[in-house]
Amino acid sequence: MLTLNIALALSAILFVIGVAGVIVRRNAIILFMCIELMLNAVNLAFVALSPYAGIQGQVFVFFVIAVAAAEAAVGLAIIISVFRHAESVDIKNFSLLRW
Amino acid sequence: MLVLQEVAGAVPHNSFEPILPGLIVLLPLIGFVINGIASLVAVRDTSRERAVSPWTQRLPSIVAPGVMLVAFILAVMNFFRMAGAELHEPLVVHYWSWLPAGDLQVDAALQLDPLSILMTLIITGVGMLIHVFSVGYMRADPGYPRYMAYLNLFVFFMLVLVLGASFPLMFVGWEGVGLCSYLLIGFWFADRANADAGKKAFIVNRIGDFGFLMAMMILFANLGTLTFGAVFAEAPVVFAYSGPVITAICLFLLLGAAGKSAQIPLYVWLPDAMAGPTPVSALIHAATMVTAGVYMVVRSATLFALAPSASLTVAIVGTLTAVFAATIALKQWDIKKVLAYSTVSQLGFMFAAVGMGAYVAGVFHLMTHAFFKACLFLGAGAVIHAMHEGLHATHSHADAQDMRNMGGLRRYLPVTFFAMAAATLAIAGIPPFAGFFSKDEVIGAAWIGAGGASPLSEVTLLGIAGSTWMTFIGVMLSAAAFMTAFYMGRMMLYTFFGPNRTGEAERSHLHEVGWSMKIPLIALGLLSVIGGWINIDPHVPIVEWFTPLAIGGPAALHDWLHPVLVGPEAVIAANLPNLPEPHHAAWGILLAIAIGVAGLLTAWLFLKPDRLGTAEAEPNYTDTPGRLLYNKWYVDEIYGKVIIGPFQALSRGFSSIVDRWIVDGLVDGAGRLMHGLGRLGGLTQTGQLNTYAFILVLGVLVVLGAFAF
Amino acid sequence: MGFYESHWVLTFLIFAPLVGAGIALAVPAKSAGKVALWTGIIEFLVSVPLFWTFEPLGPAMQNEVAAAWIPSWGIYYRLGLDGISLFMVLLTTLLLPLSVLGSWSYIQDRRNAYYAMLLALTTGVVGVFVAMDMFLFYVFWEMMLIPMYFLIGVWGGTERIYASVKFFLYTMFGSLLMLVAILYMFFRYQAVTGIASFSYFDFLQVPLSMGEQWWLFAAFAIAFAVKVPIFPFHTWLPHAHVQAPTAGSVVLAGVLLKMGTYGFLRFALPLFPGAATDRTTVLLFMVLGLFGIVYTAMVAAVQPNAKRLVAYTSVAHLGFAILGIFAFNIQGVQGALLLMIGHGVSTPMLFFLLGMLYERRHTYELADFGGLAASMPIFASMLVFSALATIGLPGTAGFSAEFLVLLGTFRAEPFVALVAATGVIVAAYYMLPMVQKIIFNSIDRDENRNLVDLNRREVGIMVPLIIVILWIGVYPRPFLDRMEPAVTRLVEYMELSSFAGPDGPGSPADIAAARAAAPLGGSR
Amino acid sequence: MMLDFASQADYFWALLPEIVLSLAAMLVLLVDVFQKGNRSEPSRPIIGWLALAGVVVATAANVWIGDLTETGAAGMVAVDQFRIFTNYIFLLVAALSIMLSIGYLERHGMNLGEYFVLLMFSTVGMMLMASARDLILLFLALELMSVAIYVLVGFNRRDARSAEGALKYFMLGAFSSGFLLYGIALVFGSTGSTNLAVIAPLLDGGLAGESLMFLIGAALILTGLGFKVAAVPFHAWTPDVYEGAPTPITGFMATGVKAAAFAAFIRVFAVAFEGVYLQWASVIWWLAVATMVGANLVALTQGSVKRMLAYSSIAHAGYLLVALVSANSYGAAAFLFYLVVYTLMTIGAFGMVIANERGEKERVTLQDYAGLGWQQPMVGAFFSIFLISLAGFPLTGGFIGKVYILKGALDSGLSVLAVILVVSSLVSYFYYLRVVVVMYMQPASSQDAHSGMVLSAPARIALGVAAIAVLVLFFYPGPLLDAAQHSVASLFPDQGFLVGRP
Amino acid sequence: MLTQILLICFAILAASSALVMVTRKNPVSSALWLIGTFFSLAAIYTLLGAYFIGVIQILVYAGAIMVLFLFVIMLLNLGHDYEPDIRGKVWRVVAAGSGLVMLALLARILGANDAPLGDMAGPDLLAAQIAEHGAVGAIGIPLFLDFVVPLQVTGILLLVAVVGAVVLAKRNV
Repeated sequence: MLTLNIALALSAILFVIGVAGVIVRRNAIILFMCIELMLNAVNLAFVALSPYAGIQGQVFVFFVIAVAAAEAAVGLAIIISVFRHAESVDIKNFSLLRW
Repeated sequence: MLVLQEVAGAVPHNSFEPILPGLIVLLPLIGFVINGIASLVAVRDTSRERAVSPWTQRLPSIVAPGVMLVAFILAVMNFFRMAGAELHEPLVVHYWSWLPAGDLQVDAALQLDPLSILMTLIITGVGMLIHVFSVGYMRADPGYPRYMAYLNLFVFFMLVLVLGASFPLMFVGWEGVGLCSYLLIGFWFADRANADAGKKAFIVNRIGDFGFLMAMMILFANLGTLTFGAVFAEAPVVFAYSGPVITAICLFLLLGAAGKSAQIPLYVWLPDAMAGPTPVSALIHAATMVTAGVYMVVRSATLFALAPSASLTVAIVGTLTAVFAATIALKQWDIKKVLAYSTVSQLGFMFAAVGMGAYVAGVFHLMTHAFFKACLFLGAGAVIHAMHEGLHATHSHADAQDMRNMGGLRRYLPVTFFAMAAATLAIAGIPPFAGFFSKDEVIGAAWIGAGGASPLSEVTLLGIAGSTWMTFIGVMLSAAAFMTAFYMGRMMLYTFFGPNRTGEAERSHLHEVGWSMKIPLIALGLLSVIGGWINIDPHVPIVEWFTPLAIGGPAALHDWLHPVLVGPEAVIAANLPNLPEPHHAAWGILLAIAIGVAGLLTAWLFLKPDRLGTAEAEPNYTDTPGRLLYNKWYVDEIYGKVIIGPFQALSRGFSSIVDRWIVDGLVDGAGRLMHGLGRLGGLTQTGQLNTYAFILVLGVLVVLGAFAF
Repeated sequence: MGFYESHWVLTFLIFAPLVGAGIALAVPAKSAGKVALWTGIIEFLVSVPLFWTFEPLGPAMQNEVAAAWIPSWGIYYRLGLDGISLFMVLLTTLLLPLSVLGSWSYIQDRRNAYYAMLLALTTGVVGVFVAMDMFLFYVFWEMMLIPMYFLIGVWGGTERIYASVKFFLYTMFGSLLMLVAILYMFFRYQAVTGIASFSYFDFLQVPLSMGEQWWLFAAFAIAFAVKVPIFPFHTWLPHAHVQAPTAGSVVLAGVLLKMGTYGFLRFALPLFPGAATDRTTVLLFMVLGLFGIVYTAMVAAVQPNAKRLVAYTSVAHLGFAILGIFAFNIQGVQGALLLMIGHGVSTPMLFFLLGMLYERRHTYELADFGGLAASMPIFASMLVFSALATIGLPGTAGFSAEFLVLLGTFRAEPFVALVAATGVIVAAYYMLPMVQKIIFNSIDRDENRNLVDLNRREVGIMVPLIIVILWIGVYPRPFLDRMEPAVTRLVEYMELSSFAGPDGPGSPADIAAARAAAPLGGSR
Repeated sequence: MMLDFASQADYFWALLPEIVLSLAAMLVLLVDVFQKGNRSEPSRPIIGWLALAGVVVATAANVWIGDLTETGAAGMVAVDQFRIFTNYIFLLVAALSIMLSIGYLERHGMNLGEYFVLLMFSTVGMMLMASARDLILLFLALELMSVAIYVLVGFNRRDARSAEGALKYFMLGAFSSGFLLYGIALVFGSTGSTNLAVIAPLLDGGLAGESLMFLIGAALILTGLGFKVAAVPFHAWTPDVYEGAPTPITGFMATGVKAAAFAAFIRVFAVAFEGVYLQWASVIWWLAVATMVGANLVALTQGSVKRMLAYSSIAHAGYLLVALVSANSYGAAAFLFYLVVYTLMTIGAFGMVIANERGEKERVTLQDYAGLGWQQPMVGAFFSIFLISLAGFPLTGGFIGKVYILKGALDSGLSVLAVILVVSSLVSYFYYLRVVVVMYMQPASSQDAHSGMVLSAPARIALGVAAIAVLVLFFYPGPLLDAAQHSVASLFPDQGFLVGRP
Repeated sequence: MLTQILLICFAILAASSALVMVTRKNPVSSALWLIGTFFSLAAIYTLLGAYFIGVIQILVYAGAIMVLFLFVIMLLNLGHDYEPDIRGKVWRVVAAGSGLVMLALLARILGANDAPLGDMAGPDLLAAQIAEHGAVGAIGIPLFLDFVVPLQVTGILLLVAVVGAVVLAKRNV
């Protein structure tokens, strides 16, 4: 169980680091990287739990990686698209829409 | 119209068969409708700047007095029928069921009994004379048809008031006459003061009506009925003698009566009501409407007999009013104001009488007062009419009603002078004029009570014994009677004696009024002389000397009204079996005569009409009592400051502060609060991703916390 | 079954205006008024025989129908007519053609839509008065808000938007709470019987604990109190009246406000007799009614705007109606009903007159008038008449009603009646100055000198109202007779069901017993 | 036909509508690509119609699977009436959105076939999400739906606002799916399964209420789904994204995404996690309150009709949350009924926003609507109908829907929540009415302020149908009510319709 | 025991490089540190017995996704002219605070010794499966049998991603 706890603890820590990064960073790309970090944290949880809860955990990780790839493609395309308008990826420049 | 005749008590049967009693009431209403149409047509013509159709002016001259004449004839016929018939119970003529709701059953029904017939006679008789007078007095006025319509309507409501067989129906007339009074006071509405006076009369009357309403509510709640017959039959059974409920009822009735009959504290409207045309003052504000309160107390005599302390209150209120108003009348210059306060004062006499249980005396004084005061008012009208013509000829703006502008008019208006002189002697209580007998009965009742022979003698009010109160009443009424004689003498002196104070040019235009006005004057003057002879009591010392003059037998009015007063007498007999026999003392009568003569003499000796200047020349009163009296004890001002002002300020405060900012403010404030909260909430939408992420995380934390704990 | 024995007459009265509205939208603008007028006349003529075909001593509910609408929820097209709703319906149909006539020259823009709205409004109002299915009732109750909202908001004065939104939201505030209460009742009934039903007659059967009754009564009462309106929920009314076009004010004062008092009589009281007859409730409502009578009357007296003044007087009058209703005796309730009718003709008369004035002078400010009796005598007579009817002069409808209310109230709560009776004083205090400022005094403005007096059409509007006012004032018996059985049933029902049985006042057992002893009618 | 998911082949039948729609989408993609070849030019109109045809065929397939039943072990996808019903909703959403888009895309110069393809794939995602009985499938379907919509939101590449909206939606969407995923992981860890049919019985013992891992997992799933339904406080993205997105997509998101997420909500929480009702109900209770009150309050202050409608859709999520927290068959049926009405009226309302747009410029401030009601009577009337329905006023389906939700809430004893719903919707009347006020009671800026209104024929049809349907659903709601009740019967087999929750 | 020591080492490595990633100003160095985390995670996966996932992690994440990130950073020329993009002190405190609170909440999972709700197979079964089917087969068999539907959905998802990325990112409209 120690292994599991270490892995889960690490998973939580990474997740929280990701969350904190999303709150504190303004660069869209780094923001996105933080989100990727969160997904990895979840993956770690899945893998850590799979010895106890079943092999589906690892299958799930497989899907998550696929989703992450798809999101990366679309997300980076969006960032490029935004960059074309604002010449910047700093989200503080993106507040046309507010209040 | 379907007339269902029913006899209120089963046995024994009345043999009285009335003649078209409904028509008496209906005729003035028909007159109102016809004249009303004429008036609308006339005013419409005027507003379209067309010539006014002549018939609209001619028709009312025939219709208005015509219906009154027919009604009077009918009333007389009924009177004689009743006089010749056996009448054990009041005869009630039912027409239709008016307000049937649950156990409340109020019918549109007329009650014919000696009292109501007597009142009908006075109303239609005096009313007819005044209508005739009005034809001459008002014919030139552009609003003439409207005036006649109102006058007819007034008579209709007045008849409903006296003939109605239940309290609610009486209330219909009660309010109706108030309405007509309002309309007629404000007849010349273009002048703001007149409209204000009408409004004041209506509102003050409404305060009285409130009392009437309350009395009806209490009666109904306790008795389950409001028809006279049932109420007076059951009241002695249901209510304890002198109990709180019946006292409350009677006090509320008193409030109602005080409003209508201009008693303290609600008398203030009547002097202002003189803003109306003078015949109106004669009919409504002297002869009929204002006496409705007296009529009501007499009608409810059974109730008042059950509530002696309330009765005593009525008497005291009347007495105070009599004295108070008389003091004011001493110093007025406006001839109509003098008569107005005189009316208030005389009404006080009537109240004192009916309060003391001297119902017949009250009604008697009511009747004689109707004669002589109507005569005085019509005379004043004739004077004013003449003065107007005089002043009009020179376009003078002097006041046609101010006695200081008159003087010596007996040379120009002899008929008026003699009629008014007769009425003055009557009101001053000089025998054998009408007022002597009635006023004497009133004051006599006080002396009898002071001697302990009145049901009120045993009552204690405010810790003072009833007989003491009665003494007080006697003294005060005597003082009032003295003042009455004095100010009437003053009025006659200043108006008809001394040098004429109108200018030369005006003087040539002063002349006696036409026949249509003269005839009523003469008739009323005559009635002022002989009116008192129908109730000459041969058992009273001194008065007995006049027995030969008696009309309809000795003490005819007493006998006539006796059936109406069986109820209160029974109450008193049941509750105060040991009441001593009333004893009339000769000194009282002598005192009364002496006071009347003294009052007139004082005026004659001390007032110098020769030295009086015109209204412009004569300085205002400078001495404190004079100012105080001339300004009516400043009661209007006090009411304004103490009641009306604060009430209006309160209303304005309610409107502009409470309703606007608190009640509505809360509603709008709720809306604004919502908006504010919304704006505040909208501030979180910074457009910054980090903010949004943070809000989301906060939400996650809250949800996590909620789940994990 | 003849037309007048079946529900078809009610159905016709509900939907004929709607059809008329459709036609009014379709025809050219200049004939929209005619369409509306004819619809109104037909509507009125069709409704008049109800006065005679209604059998006062017949079944409690007449002209009934129950056709499935949403059967799975137990929602039916369920109508019924009794002595209480009969006059409300007649009042509505009477005012419809008159308000069309009153708009004849007043409304110049967008007539199609205007008349369509006016007609649609009538549909909703009639529906409210005859619906015996709570869901149907609620639908009608709400649906009439929309036309009224547009009438005020589109054809109103300068602050029309504020007024219309306030009217709408305020009314909604109350009714939404009522909706929750209705649904709660629905569930309680379902829980007890297993049957889904929105029928009013079924709702009467729901056994409710006192606790439940309190909340539900409060929800219903607020909805109706806003509508009546009872102090302190009245502040929307002056705004709405001042801004509304004449016909809007007429319908608003004439029938919309009556929906509130009607709601009390029909729903809030019989459904929750325990809470309604509780002394606290009774005193609360009576005191609020007194506030209406005295406080709003005082506020009315100092209004500079004639329409605003009359609006406040409505609050004062309906305060009397509230007193009568909560007196729970025959005089009180009959008086309240009579007052609803009387106020439903006298106040519209005032509004018509003020509207006619507005057409000539384009103002409602009292200060702009004065001395009109000289230039507009017929108008002046009418105004005096309507003012007197408003202050309850004997011989007019107002007196018969207020008198009965006062008698009834005194029996229930003497001291309340004492204060209420001062209403007769303050009524004069607010009404007479208004009359004086408009038609008396001297003409001090040249615009007022040459005003044209009322024309035939305008007089024609007045005549039916005058007839009704005098009729009720002089011979109210036909009205009283027709409402008495229904009122008696209601009063008995309230008495029996609030009787303190072993389980305390208003317990389910009492209500059930009352229901058996004094059925409020309705076939299931 | 009886399905047994022991044989994987049966998934083909079970997923027939989704498969049909996916194939149709691919077909549209191919047609578009081959038609254009190498050129850069707008797509032909046929593409839109083709997409619509695809939706219609998928609808037919949905009809066909209507009488399928399953046996044996519970599979990945549910085959029940609830799913059929929600599928209809998604297909309706897709069809209406496509019809509204057909003219819109040309006007805004972004007429690309990919738009319809993505829209259809997104619909597939929604359908799968509503049918998923496995958390893995749920997650993937959610991502499928979302990824397509991220793109669609940013589809108007000439518009910086569109791109900004896409970025915000994407970032926050990915962020929140991280939470969802973490939640799934924890639930999986504590139960050993991701299949809801397997998990549900495990929770009945009462142990689940003490298992922190499970509860935290459930909480995180709740936040993930809460984000998609835009419940306060997970709503912050909604106004910005709805405002930035092309209007037909805004309508699509406001209805489809929300419906899918709610369907998942029902499946996961009301059905599968019913054993821990006490734990999640109070949280959703508060979420519902915050959503209804917060959104309605903020909506009051909006000057842009589009943004106001965005807040309005958040508020409606609050009403639906009430249905969710009722967690009884009434609530679920109310939820389905409300979704249908909500879809019609919301898409209708956004359609009216489209109608008022001209050329490139979006005219969405309130003042742009002044006098509209008189100059364009039909548009005014339709918009009024939709707004009145959104407000939940009688004579429209919105009223029946709201009544239904209230019934569900009262049935579960949630009287206070019902009152809050009612009071907050009172607030909403104000801003819905304000549009009506502006349309009818304020004068237009000029006589021809609204004369150039262009709306494509399909859009007109869509709006007309929606408006009529909204009315019909008031006057004749019976069949749909029955269908909704019938559809949830299998979700709550032990609940009748007449007995409230104790 | 060795496994656990290694595990702790890699865990510290992963966590610290993640922390560094979040705090680097330069996007490129952030990306590189992230790759460091990913590598550490791959090692941890291997230690936990998920060999196939470990490989995939390196191939897809570190190999494909992160390269894409770096590619975009280069494309947008963010490697040089980057501006400091970390928010101010308040935000940092807020982020750290809420992070710590969340960590505290999540950490409750570790402290609580919940009884698992379902039947738990245990590590032995996993090992047996891997032994039977090989590291790829152990995942592949359920992937293509039980999870065929998600697999297909993943396919569609990737298609959507491709279409979407092309639509958004291509230069000409």
